[in-house]
Amino acid sequence: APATPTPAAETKKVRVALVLDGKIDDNGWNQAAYEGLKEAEAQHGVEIAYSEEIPIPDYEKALRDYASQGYDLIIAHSSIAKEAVMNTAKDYPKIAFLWTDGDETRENLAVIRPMAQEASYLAGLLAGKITKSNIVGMVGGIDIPSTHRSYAAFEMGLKEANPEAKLLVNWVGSFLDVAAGKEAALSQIEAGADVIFGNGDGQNIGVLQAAGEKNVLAIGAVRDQFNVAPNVVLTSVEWGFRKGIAEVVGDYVAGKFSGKVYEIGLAHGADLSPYHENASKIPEDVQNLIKEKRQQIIDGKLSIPDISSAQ
Amino acid sequence: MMSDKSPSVIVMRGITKRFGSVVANDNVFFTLQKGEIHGLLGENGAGKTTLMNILYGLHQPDSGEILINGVHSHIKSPHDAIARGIGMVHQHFMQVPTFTVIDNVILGLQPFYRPALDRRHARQRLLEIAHLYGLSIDPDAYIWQLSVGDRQRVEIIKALYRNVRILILDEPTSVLTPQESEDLFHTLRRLVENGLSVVFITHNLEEALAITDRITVLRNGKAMATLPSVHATKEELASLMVGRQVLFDIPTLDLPDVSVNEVLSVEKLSVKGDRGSLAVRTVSFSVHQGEIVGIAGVDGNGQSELIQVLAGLRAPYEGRFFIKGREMTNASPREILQAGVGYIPENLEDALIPSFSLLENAVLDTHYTPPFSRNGVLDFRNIVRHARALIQSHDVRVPDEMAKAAVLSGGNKQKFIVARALARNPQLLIAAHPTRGIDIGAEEYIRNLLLQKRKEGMAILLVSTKLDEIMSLSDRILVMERGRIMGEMLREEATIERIGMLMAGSEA
Amino acid sequence: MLDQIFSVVFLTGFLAATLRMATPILITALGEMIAERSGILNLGIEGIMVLGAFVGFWVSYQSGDLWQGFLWGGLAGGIIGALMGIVSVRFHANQIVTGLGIWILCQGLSSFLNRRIFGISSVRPQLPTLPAIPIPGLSKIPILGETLFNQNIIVYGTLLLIPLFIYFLRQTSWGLHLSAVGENPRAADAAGLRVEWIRFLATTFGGMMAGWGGAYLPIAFYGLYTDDLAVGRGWMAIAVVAFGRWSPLGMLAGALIFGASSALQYRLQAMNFPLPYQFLLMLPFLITLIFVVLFVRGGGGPAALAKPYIRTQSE
Amino acid sequence: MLQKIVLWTHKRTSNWQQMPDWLSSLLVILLAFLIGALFIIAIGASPLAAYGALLRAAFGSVNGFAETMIKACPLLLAGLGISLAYRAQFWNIGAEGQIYAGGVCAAIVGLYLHGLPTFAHITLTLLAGMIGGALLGFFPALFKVRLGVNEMITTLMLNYVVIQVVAYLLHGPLRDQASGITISPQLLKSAWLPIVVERTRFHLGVLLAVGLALLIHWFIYRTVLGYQIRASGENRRAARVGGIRVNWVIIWTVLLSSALAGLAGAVEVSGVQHRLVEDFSPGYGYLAIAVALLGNLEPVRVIFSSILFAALLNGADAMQRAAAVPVPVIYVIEGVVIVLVAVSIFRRKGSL
Ligand SMILES: Nc1ncnc2c1ncn2[C@@H]1O[C@H](COP(=O)(O)OP(=O)(O)OP(=O)(O)O)[C@@H](O)[C@H]1O
Ligand SMILES: Nc1ncnc2c1ncn2[C@@H]1O[C@H](COP(=O)(O)OP(=O)(O)OP(=O)(O)O)[C@@H](O)[C@H]1O
Ligand SMILES: [Mg+2]
Ligand SMILES: [Mg+2]
Repeated sequence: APATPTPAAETKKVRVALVLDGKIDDNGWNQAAYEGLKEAEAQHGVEIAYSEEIPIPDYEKALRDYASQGYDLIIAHSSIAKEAVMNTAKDYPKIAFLWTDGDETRENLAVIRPMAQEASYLAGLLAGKITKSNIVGMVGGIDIPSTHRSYAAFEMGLKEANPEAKLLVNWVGSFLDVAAGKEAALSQIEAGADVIFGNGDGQNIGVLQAAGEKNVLAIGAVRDQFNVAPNVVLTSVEWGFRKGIAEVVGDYVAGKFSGKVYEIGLAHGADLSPYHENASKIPEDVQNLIKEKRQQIIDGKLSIPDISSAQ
Repeated sequence: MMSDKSPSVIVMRGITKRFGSVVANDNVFFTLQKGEIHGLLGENGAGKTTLMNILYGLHQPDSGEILINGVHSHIKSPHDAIARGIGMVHQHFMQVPTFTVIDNVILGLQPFYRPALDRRHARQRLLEIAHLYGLSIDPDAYIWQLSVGDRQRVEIIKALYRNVRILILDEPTSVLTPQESEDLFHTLRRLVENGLSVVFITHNLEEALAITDRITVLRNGKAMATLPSVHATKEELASLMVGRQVLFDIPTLDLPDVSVNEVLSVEKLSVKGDRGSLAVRTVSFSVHQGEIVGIAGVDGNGQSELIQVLAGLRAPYEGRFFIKGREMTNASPREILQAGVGYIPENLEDALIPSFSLLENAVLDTHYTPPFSRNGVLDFRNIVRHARALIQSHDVRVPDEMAKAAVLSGGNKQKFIVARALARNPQLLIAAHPTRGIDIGAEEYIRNLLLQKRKEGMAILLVSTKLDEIMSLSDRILVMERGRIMGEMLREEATIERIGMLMAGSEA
Repeated sequence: MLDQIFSVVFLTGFLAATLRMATPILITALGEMIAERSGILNLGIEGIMVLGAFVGFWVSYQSGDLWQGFLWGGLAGGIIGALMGIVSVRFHANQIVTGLGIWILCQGLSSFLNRRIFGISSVRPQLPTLPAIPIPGLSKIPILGETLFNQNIIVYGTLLLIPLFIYFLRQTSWGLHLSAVGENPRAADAAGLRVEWIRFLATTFGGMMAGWGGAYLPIAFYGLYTDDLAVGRGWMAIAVVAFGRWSPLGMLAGALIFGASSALQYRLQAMNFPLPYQFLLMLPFLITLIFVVLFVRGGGGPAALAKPYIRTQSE
Repeated sequence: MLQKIVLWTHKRTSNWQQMPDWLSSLLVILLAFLIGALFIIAIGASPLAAYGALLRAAFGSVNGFAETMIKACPLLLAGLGISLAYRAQFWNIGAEGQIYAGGVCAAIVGLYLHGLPTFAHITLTLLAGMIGGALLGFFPALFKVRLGVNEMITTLMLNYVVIQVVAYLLHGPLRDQASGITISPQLLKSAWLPIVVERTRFHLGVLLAVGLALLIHWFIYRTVLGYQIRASGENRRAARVGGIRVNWVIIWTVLLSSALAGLAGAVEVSGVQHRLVEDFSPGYGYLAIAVALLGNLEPVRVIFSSILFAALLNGADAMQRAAAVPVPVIYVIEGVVIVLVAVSIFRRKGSL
């Protein structure tokens, strides 16, 4: 389409900017996007810039600032900055925008939808099969669509694998509060949970740490969080922002950008992380089950519903 | 008596201190000799407090020098002053209200490296000092529980406990009853016998003549003269202070105008004090139109609580009171003021907003009524006019009406407050210590004014610790002791002895 | 649900969590109380805790010695406290503004240092934390033993500080001077106390305690540093000081109530308590609020709190 | 040793106290930026580029200035409210919560009151915000006056409570069902504050805030209640002696104060966001405390301090994009500037 922005000439480097409402070292959501940006820089040789900790009232200003500086592709990594993204994209039709986890597109505005429900469902299967106490815990950050999606699919997998299993749910109200994550996980462990799913960002470190200390199996999220507690982390539900962002930037550089929805699912990096040293803790048949279901999803034989709204 | 050969323990030479445009001390020369009581006299705002604050390190002089025992001394802070044996009892006490007497006394004494407190030892020493100088005090009482007289004693004990050799007292007697003043003088005499030197600031000329050895008079920041007390006369001092002749006639009172119009009537009123016990016990009395009723008594015998209730500032425990026949027992201060009452509180701090200009302070109790405001908006034209009138008519010494109340000298604050209360033209005036801290000129003026207002029909309830004031102004005198009215008498029946007996608690 | 609440595991875990969460707040609050008693309101302690947490973690990590880290966390806090002291005491700067500035400054500084030193990596460096030291015999008592007598040494130390502070305030001249300076600096000055110096020291000490309160988090419990490790605990400490009406015992109660209601909140969620989780999250603040309204009345704190003292200026 | 340092600053700074005000303030602010420059150099960026970007972003263009002003707007409104409360010695640190309460109430009216003409709808929306803020301020005021409960704790605790309530509303009742994300639907167009300067976000609320500042200046110094607020704060006992109903005055002051903070939230929602989102106030309520105090609680000066803060925040933010100064360094610079500005403004006079 003619209105689709065209990539700059070969000689000029493509400039990509990223606007974040948190810090690039938050261990989760923002860090994943930042790493995606870095990966794009490495893979596609683009020039990058970023702004951190842009509160919602200032989000539009930051986007416009990059737009007026002539950046080619501007990434808004916040689902609630809707006004800011839509207004700016409208006023700068020649510039490409990417809105991660957004809910609306334009010709020059693409959206990444992380299909975390797929990996989360697999994680739920794993938890259901591996729990001995039949009590499984989920500690979430804030109940926003992306975490909720993950939570709902996890519960679905859990119930499917083990109808007896009970799911304890804690939301700590923050994506950053390590302390709160740890306290919440400890309270679930006291209540008998023997597998804990940490569903969020920075606060997950606390969750996994608690599991590590109490020797309770755990599942991480957003990125591969094995390192936080190598003795207990079986796998992590990766959201694939890192790969997803790099992929969109790659499309742009290749002139293939369009205002579409990028569904980042199992095949695009929104996958379960490797089991690392803990593979031995997962029985062969469980591993096979997961492998099987994973393939079914990739092949389109099994579809996991996206339940992203909180009740 | 002192011989002139006594060595000077303090020499202040050429001291000048300015506050903005005000010259508080102007090239002042002042000496204090060993073993003397040196009176410092002067009108309100003459610079007495400022001069002594400089000696105590609270202010730095703009120019001039200080010699202590012949040695040049730079006194940077009270800490320095204390280290050099100087103690000061301030016009406003320097105490921590939430501490006990002992803790206030030992404050700052213990060396840094020995922090553990030995209160037992301190109590013993405190009681010894108190006994030696005839100062009675409860060491374990909290300061906020004490009467002014008690607090004054605490200040003196504090200084003595620090082994001061030089004691400065800023208007110590303005808050004391004659008996308490007498006790204080005994104490001071004992101090000088022990080789201490005392600076004594007062507005009471008789007192000054009686107790001091020498007197220095300040006027407008300048030292007018220093003279031996034996040779001085009241008239001479007064004219040095004021620059004109002052009359000391007690104005003659016409016969009490026994009006039937009762303005204030108090019925079996009981009030709880801050300590929770009854401070006023079933008190009944009345004040009529054109009558001054004086309440005599040692400070702390329930007078404060009584007038606080009458002003609506404290809830009564039992009993009732009426103003012009209307019950006002639980009325708010506003309602009482609006019923035609003027109020001069016993603490000046309770009557002024320090950071407000005099302009704004002038209407503190009337700003919400016409002509000073209309529909909730202040009318500054009228306020300015009013404030200027107050300042001029009562000779309040300030640069202008825009000056902040905080910078006024103690006496000028008091004059301003009295002026404001009278300007309301109240039908009932509740006046606590109206001439406290005021110089002789202004005192005479205020007393005359009260008498004139009485003649015009104002009812006045006068609380004062000055017996002469009570006796010269009141038509009727009530004596309060431990919350009770011990006796009531007409002016003709009153004698110092009789009142004194009642104040001491024995039925006359 | 009730049987869950009264189970031994629940109670033990609940009480232990209460103490664990109360401790850093209490350490910080005790220091802030000293500063406030001298008349200095330091609103920057939230930031100082963060800095203390970072420095504590960093030094422990470099030296491999948790105690060195703890020490330096406090010292870093003390330096910032001293800065607050100089600015507000010597220059009479408004304490509230200065405190807010220091809060922002310390947040930035910690995050700046963290990135410089540890970079932005997906692997957070971690430390072993202080071990719990069971007190022989006592720690075997059911429920209470596990709670009170099986904690790390900083928790014991903080509890021991309470009687120490009470003694300090009531029975030493230092305590007396401190309160005098905060109640009536003019009187304290007239009594020969060095008002500015005492306030400066008290604020420095307050900063140091806040640094320790912050350092507690990585060293005693989390074993790592993130910029948000301390979130909100400094503000809570300020509230706890007022809650306890500037007295150590009252503050202990305040910190425990907050700790307990936080611990309860997590556990109610873990029982799938039927209430939107946002209402459970606000529970600790709501309970604190209710306690304050019901039980903590009157007493506005030191009379000269947050008021600069200028000798030559009449008030 | 420490004592020596303190004595040293004593000596050094006594000359400094003789300097004219403007000169020393300027020097202090320069010093703050110098300290900031050290950090900028340390991360390998250029201080000149960074500070250039700061100034340009804050004042360098119509749009930049407009952005500065719309940021100043909530700071100014909440700052005015705080000024009033602090004048009465009511230590309100609950402006943040009051902003949120105001935002929620404004959003509800802006979302659900259909069929109103623009003027009426905007007025009602802002009014709702004020009522929301005032409601939240009312209880701490009442508890303080009736029971003597410390207002610092109550207002602070309510901040946390309100923010959770907002989170709950955005997850449940107020959530935009059509959208996959936790935001409310857009307010009806009739509830949007009109844009005053074309092609910027400069909305009417900014002018309203400045006008209110002037009005409040008049109110404090020229009206009976203003007089009573100042008197009650400066000397409670004397105010009572003068017949002022201090408790009554404090309650009204706090209502006004928190209504202004609520208005700040309403203006942010109906002027900038046009919907309710979580975190729509990134701590305006706390910054406004500094704004109010740096303006010495004088409404007209609060205008300037709010613009100063907004410029600093905006400009600092732009340094990220123009000079790649990372956010921690920006915080350091902001913190140093706030502390040193406090020093330069208050060093002569006691504050409050
Ligand atoms: N801190 C200050 N700032 C400004 N002016 C002051 C200050 N202290 C005193 N003054 C002014 O200096 C003058 C002298 O005041 P001072 O208090 O020494 O008088 P005083 O002789 O003690 O009067 P009084 O008998 O009323 O106590 C007065 O005009 C007073 O207004
Ligand atoms: N400070 C004031 N300034 C102006 N008008 C006031 C003031 N206080 C009260 N009013 C007016 O008087 C009316 C009565 O007020 P309110 O009922 O609070 O008085 P109150 O009960 O006597 O107060 P309190 O018992 O606290 O002294 C108010 O509605 C108001 O119109
Ligand atoms: Mg005097
Ligand atoms: Mg009433």
